[in-house]
Amino acid sequence: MLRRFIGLILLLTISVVLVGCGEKEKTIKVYTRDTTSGTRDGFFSTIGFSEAVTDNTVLADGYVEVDSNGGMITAVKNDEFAIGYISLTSLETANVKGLSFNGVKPTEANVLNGTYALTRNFNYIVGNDFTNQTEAEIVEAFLAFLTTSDAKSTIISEGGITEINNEDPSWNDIKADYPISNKDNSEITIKFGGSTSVEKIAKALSAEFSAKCGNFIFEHNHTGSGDAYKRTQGSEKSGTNALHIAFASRDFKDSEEATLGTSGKICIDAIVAIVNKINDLDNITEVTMKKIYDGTITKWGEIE
Amino acid sequence: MPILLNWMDKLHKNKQFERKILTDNIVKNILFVVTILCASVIVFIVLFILLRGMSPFINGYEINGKIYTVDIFKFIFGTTWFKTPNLYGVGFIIVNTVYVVSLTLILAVPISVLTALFITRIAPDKVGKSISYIIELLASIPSIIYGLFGLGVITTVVKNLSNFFGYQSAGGISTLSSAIVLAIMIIPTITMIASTSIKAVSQDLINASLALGASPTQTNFKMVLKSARSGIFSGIILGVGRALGEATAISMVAGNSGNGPTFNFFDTTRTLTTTMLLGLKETTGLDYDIRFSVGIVLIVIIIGSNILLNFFNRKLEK
Amino acid sequence: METVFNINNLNLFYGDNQVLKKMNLSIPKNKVTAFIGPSGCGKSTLLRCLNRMNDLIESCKITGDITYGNTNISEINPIELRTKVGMVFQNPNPFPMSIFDNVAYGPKCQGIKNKAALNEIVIEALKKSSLYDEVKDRLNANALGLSGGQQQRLCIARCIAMKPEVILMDEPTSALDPIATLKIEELLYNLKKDYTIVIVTHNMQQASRISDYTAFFLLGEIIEFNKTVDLFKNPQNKKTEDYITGRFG
Amino acid sequence: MRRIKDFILNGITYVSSGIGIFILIAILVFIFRNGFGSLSMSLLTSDYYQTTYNTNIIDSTFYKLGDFEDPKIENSFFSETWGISLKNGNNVAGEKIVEINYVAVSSPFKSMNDVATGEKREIGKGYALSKIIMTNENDDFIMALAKDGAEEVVKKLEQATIITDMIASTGGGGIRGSLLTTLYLIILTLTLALPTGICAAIYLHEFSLNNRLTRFIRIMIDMTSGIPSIIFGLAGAVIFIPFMNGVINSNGGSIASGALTLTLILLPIIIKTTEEALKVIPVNYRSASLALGASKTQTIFKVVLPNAVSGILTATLLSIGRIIGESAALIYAVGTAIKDNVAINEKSTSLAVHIWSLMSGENPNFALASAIAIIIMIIVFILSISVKLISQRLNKIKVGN
Repeated sequence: MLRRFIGLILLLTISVVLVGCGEKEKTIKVYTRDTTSGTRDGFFSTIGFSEAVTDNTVLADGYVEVDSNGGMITAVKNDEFAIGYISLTSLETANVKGLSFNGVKPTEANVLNGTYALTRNFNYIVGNDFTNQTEAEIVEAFLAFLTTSDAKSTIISEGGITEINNEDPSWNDIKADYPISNKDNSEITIKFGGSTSVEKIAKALSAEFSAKCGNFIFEHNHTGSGDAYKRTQGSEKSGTNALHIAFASRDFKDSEEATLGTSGKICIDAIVAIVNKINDLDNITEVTMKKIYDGTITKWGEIE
Repeated sequence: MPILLNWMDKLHKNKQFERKILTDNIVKNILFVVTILCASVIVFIVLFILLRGMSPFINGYEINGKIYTVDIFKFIFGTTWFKTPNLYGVGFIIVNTVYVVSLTLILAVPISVLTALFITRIAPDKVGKSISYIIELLASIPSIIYGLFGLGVITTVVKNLSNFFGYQSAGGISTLSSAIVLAIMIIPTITMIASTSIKAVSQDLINASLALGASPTQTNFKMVLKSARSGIFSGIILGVGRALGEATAISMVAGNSGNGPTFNFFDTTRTLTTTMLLGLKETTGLDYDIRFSVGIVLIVIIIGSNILLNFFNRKLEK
Repeated sequence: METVFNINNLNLFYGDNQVLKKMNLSIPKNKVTAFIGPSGCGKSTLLRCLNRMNDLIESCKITGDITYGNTNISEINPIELRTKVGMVFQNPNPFPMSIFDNVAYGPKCQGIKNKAALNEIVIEALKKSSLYDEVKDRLNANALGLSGGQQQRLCIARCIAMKPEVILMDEPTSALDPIATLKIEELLYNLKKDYTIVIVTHNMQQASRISDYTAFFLLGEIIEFNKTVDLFKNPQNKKTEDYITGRFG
Repeated sequence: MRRIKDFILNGITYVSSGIGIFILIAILVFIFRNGFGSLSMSLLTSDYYQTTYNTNIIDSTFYKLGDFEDPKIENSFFSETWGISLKNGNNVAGEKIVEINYVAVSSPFKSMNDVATGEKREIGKGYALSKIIMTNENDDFIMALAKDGAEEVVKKLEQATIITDMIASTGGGGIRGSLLTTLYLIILTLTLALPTGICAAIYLHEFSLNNRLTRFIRIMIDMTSGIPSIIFGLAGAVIFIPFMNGVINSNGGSIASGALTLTLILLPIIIKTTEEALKVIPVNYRSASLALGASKTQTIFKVVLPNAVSGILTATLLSIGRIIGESAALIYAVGTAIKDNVAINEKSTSLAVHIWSLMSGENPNFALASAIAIIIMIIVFILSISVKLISQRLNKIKVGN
């Protein structure tokens, strides 16, 4: 029995060596997030490869699917020949190399001035039909709060990309217009939800605004961008899943038309293509990126 | 008749004894019901997973405004896990799973059996005991820690190994890494059972072998292992079960290739369990329920392999 | 002769295996009756029938009847029967608890909770089984710390505490050394004025020393039953003679 | 020739056993090297999420700015205007933070206005600043963010005279919540699984007749123990989550649904271990008790169970080990959300799932994951040693009889 095992191991090893010897040039290992990921949606939509948003079969052979931003970072860190994509926020601590996109460096400034194109919007949508007057007023105040420098700076500090203009009021400036903020709202529960990508920003905003608006109770149940419209103004708006305020990490579709004044953009999120630290590639174009992901380009040597 | 008189004296106690018998019966029935409940757990589990897992093939799911069901034939024989909106295939995943588990066995079985032999027959008593204790400790380590170890250490080793062979792996995330992690996890299981069955080989047989002029080593390898083979095989059966069902550890090193099957050691793979865990957080509807269908496949494979291996084991015993 | 048990035409099967065959026997009251015979002849099985311990064996089937007093034992609640017909086993088997708790176990199970009453019962039982002097200072010590002979006397005390009418003993001395055996035999001698004792033994000397009546068993049948003196001096059956003279068995 | 062959064969058994030892050592070295630095008492007792305070200090007549003395702490930056010293650091999630490591005695930071409560609050040493919005004398807008680094924050502080809005946080990174969840899971699961499992074991060993039904029951229970935990997880998700949503008003997975799922996983283990313990109890204890006129129930409760205590304890310890190590089933049946305020009807993570969450979060945190792994390993090893000791005692009893 033992002899047979050893023989089998040897045989398998030899076969691998034979297969292995054929590779001369290093193949590009393509890493992607799973199909439920908003980052994946944003990435493939922007590089003009929207077929790949929910479909793995169009991707290059030998692609590797990871199911989190963290998984992507670990994977690319471990693989010298990898290419992947993460949210710009986590690039700095990730210890991987972020690539310029169409010659533009992935920085916040470049995102804001519109030159860095690999981005997606984070949007909000609120309910349009509240029976409880207090809730309606808090939601209204929250929308006003989103325009203040207070909220914007919080969004920025949580990794969202947005700009604070000099005209932006501070909450103290406009507080008087929203008398609800001076009442004790600690009995009121405001439900937040929607995209998981926006969850961190949403939580920071709700915590800050609760302090500024009578300590209302905030509940977060983030289940994905698809539920943002559905649970505020769509089919689930009056059920147990209903939300007061929801976020989406993509633009709303035509089928998700919100009532005027109840939705909008809160910030931009940049996606950055990443490679291993030792890779000497610095820049990648939209066209090359698509070719890499659809398998037209398979070797690192083929990238000009 | 004094005895009879004595009887009459104690007659009033009769009721107390009747009560005791009644209590016994009540207790027995309660325990019986509880036992039946425990035994029916598996029925409920299989039933519910079957119900939910069959749903993708029967009920329609709304995706982007249209209603879809999953083609069961394509599901079972598919070589692509997912193509939007409703194509799911586990055929290659089944092959991958079986392949990874076979590879695991090739790694784990020799090591486990030899370790068991060492513990029970070769090593001095104290050394044997301490090693068997170390093996027991290994068995108690949670799988998530094996996953962490796999991600931090084994992938690096495998990556270097593949570079050595001139093959480019995905940072060591591969079939081989998965097999190694699984092997580490099932070595304790097989070793513990194998050593019990080796211990059970009767000293008479061993003495007989020695008396025939075989060296202790020859006796160990030829006679002892042969006599204990049925026990060793049951250990292997248990190990296969554990390897097939392991999820978290392997999902950290498998890589989740989307199509296949893959037979190269250094390529990424996808097993039934990693498929069930992947992307679980955000998913709903069809994509969620299909995991139950994969669960059905996993149950069938586990029960099937168990029956098959036990059948072989019975043959081996003969 | 006053009798306690009357066994009529008793057959007992374990599965398809007949262990007791058409047995007829009367156990005299306040006497020591010994069952002797080679191993596997059904002595212990018959003994276990007397307090319905065989009920616990699944595959056991019994035909014929045993009466206790005037009642068929199958009509007596087994728990009740066992409070009247105590049993001492081959190996001393005290529970792993204190000496006191061992003796008080039976009365407690019958619902006696009064501490003083229990105390009285325990001391009386221990005295009757001539163990009291040896253990009176350590009633709360674990019973497993006693010597084998003491343990067996404790088991007898445990049995006596139930105030039974009959004590069944299944080779009570076979696991003990000669000195301990002697003590148990002395104890039996003292007990027989109050209790009916049925004892299974391998040891013919023991049977002749302590018993008033002896039954000789062979292959599931009772070959001979008589006063001990007569049976040993003057066996009626050839097989009995062969056995007691050591020619077989 | 034969001797050489024997030597080689013996040699490979040595090597094989060496592999087991090597793996254990490798795992230990790996997790200790990665996680030992993060290990501390405060890891166990503090929250995972920081407590955040929204504060400001607007009315400049109540405080004095300027000329605080620099304590000259290494690697940190001092604001003379506000009297605080800041340094760069990272929080649990691996994000950059700016941490206060010194506050002068009369610094305005000693009494900030808490926006939520309206009371005074000291933002002192150990607090992390995530954003500060300020204005200078000319009422110009100044914003300092943690991600710009401590030096930049101090530079901006120096220009400002009023802090209109500041978010500061303290604590964080602890595993108290997950530790508590694990404890809840253990207690809940054991209260459900132990009595049930022990009852079944008693029935099977003390009451059941050796008939077809009993054999069938045994086969079913054996099969249950062969089902992988991920399947239990799926079953928990379809059976217990909706059930619990109805019963205790939970929303999705909850500790309760997780405990029920774990109960199912543990039943075969408990039944088997308890039955082993019952088997060891000498039959003559039972016959002695019955012969003394005790009923079967009395025999079980007074003689059998007290003697099976060590076996039941073994079952308990094994179960605890299993609960602590379980991940796949809990990912489905409870969820992966790390929580500080643990409630039975809410999602939460056990220690093992906490590791999983950390590794699959936005920024994988190997150090914290390894630190938790160390804790799990220590608990599991203690349990395993206890089981060993108990089983040795059990064997002694067996030999004794």
